[in-house]
Amino acid sequence: MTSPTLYALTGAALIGIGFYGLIEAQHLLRRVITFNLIGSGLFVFLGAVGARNDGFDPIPQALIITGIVVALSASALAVGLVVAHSRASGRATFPEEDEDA
Amino acid sequence: MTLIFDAMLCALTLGVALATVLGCGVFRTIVFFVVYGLLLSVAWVRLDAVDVALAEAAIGAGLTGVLFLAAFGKLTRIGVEAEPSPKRFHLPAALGCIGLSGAMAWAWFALPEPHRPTPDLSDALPRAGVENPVTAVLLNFRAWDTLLEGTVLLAALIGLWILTRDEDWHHRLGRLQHVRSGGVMESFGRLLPPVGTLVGVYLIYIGADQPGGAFQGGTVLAAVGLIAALAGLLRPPRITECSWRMALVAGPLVFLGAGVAGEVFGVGFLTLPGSIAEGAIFIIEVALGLSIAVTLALLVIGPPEGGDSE
Amino acid sequence: MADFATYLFTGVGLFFFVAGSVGFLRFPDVFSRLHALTKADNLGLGFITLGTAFQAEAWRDAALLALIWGLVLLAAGTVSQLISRDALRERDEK
Amino acid sequence: MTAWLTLMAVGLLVSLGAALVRVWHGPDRADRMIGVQLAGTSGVAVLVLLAPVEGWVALNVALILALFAALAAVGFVKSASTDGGGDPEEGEDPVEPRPVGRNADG
Repeated sequence: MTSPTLYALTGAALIGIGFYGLIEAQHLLRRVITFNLIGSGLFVFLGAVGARNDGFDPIPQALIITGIVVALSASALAVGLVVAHSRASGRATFPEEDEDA
Repeated sequence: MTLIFDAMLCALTLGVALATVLGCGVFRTIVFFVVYGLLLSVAWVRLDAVDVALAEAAIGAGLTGVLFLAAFGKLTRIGVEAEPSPKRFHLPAALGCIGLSGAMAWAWFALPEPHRPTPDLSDALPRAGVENPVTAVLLNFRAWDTLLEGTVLLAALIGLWILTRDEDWHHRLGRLQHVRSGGVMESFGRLLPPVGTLVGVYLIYIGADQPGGAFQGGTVLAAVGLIAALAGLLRPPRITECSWRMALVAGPLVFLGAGVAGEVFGVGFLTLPGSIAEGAIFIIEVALGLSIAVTLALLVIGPPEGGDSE
Repeated sequence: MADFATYLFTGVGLFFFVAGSVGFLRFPDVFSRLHALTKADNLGLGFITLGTAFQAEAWRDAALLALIWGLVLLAAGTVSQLISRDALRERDEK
Repeated sequence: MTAWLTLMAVGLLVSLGAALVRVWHGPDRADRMIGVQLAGTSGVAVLVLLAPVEGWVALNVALILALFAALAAVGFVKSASTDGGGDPEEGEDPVEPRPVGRNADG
């Protein structure tokens, strides 16, 4: 077991955790956050691929840096939509879930 | 010993991620997500990716926290009811997600052995004009990606501004920030930005040779600007202000200009010949760093909200 | 000699961090927890930066360590003041 | 030396992990924010300890974490203030009763 393997497995587990959170989430802010968890799990996996065999691969790193910044901008847009939705409807969940409950 | 450290860090990261997902209450989720970002920036250093760690430190530990906490505050002021009900544990969903993780783990062991650094890349690096291979990839070899990425940021900001209510359009972005004059928050807002600006500019400057560059420095500058804005010392602009709009598009515009120049001089669109690559990359980095900083700061500040109309 | 100083100071630093965490877990109310944490951790970080500075190869790194500690002190002072004010107000409103 | 510094870093992570139990239990929001502060300080300390092992460039990451150690907490007190843009130190701020939803979740 080497360190990159450890981080790759962590990344894989983070993706699973994030997906579970996304499926379970009802509050919209929680959805945005769990979606970010999936994304960063993928970044960790990709970063571990770049670090295999004591290597230093700049291409995954460059992709991850742009990915992190884009993830932040997408989250900001999503959060803006959540706030606008809540302002219009008075709730931070989608209507179909309220019918379920 | 380092393996024990890695194992501990991974275990802690997974524990915090689980707490983010399973904890009741959105506030607890946000707090654990900020802690998660902090741990991740340590993990990037261990994965030999200092460039990524620099960006993650400014974004994960700073900007996302402010973004989600501010949104949480807005939702509670709107009067949104608390998160519905403690959730039941869904076994099928959990099993499916475990299967997904298992598939990813299998993919890791099934991946072919890499040849590193790839022969093409090690041939090309001396012609890139910069010492830092990550900067070389970002601004020279894969310049297309980076140019489009700058455009995506701009698109996200425009999308966010579209959500503005009509009556707020001519107000300043975000909420009106006010602090006690001479208070702790104001002093903090005066002390930190000079140091932070220095660090951000330094990161952009050294990006050619060492870990750093437009993205890393830009995120640092964005967080610095956010601190100054929260302390009420830097008033956010209005959407209609022309100079700020220029700052938003400066990076993509300069980048595009360099790309067109490459086409005109017959080396191909977005191709930087080795002789001028160093200077061109530096100019692009400065412009792009500025644009990233302004765009990210304005994205976190959010659309204009007028006074206290809620 | 320099190695010995590193062993000593980083060890002391870790002790303060552990003490801060124990206080954070065990103290009865939010204000004493805040106190345990900001005091103990910043002292701990001070010792750790001091211990690591003995390994520094250049003055630049030692100066950077001092700057890092100073920034964390500034942040901790600000945050403890703001959070305790907020907690006070929250308590008054209950 | 490398082994010792790494051991110290492991100790810091254990200490942080124990403190996160308090963040899980709360009970106040302030407790959770103090936990974020603790995680920030611990992260800086871990990176400082790793600097001689991983290369001194890790200090740049520690520097950025130190710069923004207070940012989340400042954002928190801002969003917890009455109008979302205030400062808990403003004594003369007119305190209005807050919407009910606020204390129900956290």
